[in-house]
Amino acid sequence: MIKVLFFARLREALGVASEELALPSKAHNVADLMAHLAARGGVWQQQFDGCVQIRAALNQELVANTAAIKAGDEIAFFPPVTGG
Amino acid sequence: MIKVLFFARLREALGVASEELALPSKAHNVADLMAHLAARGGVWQQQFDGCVQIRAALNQELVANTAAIKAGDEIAFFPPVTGG
Amino acid sequence: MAVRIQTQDFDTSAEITALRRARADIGAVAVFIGQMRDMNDGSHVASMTLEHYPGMTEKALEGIVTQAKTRWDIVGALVIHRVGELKPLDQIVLVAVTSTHRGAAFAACEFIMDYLKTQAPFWKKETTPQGERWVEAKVSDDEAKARW
Amino acid sequence: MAVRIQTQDFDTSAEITALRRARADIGAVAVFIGQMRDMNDGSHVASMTLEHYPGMTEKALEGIVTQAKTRWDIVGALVIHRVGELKPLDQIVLVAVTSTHRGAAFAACEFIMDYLKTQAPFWKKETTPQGERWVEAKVSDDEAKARW
Repeated sequence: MIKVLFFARLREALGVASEELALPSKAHNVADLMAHLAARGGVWQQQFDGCVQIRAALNQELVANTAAIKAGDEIAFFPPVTGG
Repeated sequence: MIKVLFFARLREALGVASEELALPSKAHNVADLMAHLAARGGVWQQQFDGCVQIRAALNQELVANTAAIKAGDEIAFFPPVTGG
Repeated sequence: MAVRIQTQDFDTSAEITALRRARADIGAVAVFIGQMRDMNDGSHVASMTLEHYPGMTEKALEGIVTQAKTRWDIVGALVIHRVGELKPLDQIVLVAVTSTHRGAAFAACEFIMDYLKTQAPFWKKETTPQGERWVEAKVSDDEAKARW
Repeated sequence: MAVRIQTQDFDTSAEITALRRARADIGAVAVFIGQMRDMNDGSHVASMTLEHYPGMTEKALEGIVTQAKTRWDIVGALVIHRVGELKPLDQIVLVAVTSTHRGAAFAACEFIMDYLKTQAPFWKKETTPQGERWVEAKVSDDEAKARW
């Protein structure tokens, strides 16, 4: 299983804050997971088809989409940050 | 008349904080006034002979030694500043 | 070193006093306070909600402070960032850095702010006369970070 | 804009609040606090006396603040410098600058400090175990000013 979190605009668009799911068999890295989510269609496709700027964190560290993922990981997706 | 002020290390070395004196006839600028003071000999010569770093202010603005002076001016001499 | 995420306001004098901890080797304290403006991108802003990613936020800020400590000779650093609902004039963020000399304190304080702006997981949602909107990230913040 | 020379201590929070004057167009406050160290140039320092040139000091600081306001888009600035006898841990100087965005506030605050260090007529005399001594001006301060 992996834990996937969504924040801010993305959380609102998807209507989901977090979910636990089995690591998809073809999802070796963050980009694969994003493709998996986009394949759900609808708002998922709209948000994860590459047109919307999305940042990813793996186990609470900012990572590039090429970062490898494995069972037990916490992966978060969110828009560019705007704190401070 | 001009007013001449001395601060910090210089004030202590000379034993004088301020004095009023007639503008020396040959004192057209700050450097001339320093030469006039050095000519007093003793501690005055030691402080104003050019070996000790001295800054000058004319009417409360930092100036170069080439700044022209005239009767009524307030001229201050002091070491490099060390505030903050 | 300390990082705090909180909903309540902070008192700058008290925080600085605590950060200094009566250390007489500290000669310089550089401080930044971000406060909420009532205008952004041409619209009046009535209020703002700050969302964050609990857990990652603290890690990200601690990582930024550790980087600052590696790069400059500083004694201590404090970051306080508020979350939840804020109004114009409210304080949002405090960054304070202590050091022996001022150059390191200034540089580390500005570095922490520039990194916080682009690396720490906070998101602002504004309430304007036209409704609610998420604040867009600014290119100028990426540029500010890229300087270091 | 305000410049104050005083013997008494200052409260940073209160000074910042007064400087902001409830202006909701201010998004950034950059602050520097200089405090007295108990060591300088390898000697323990028990106390320090700050002398200044009344009249010129205020003019010099106001001139520096005016320059900062010309060079950066800032809303307000405050400089408080203490004179008289100070002990280690005492606060010496406060510089606070407000602006819409943080870049201008940081730059103007550091600029004011660098200029103050080399242009404002203050002199420090320290009491050490070896007796009293006037603090020597630092080349690094001239270099810091030359950057701007």
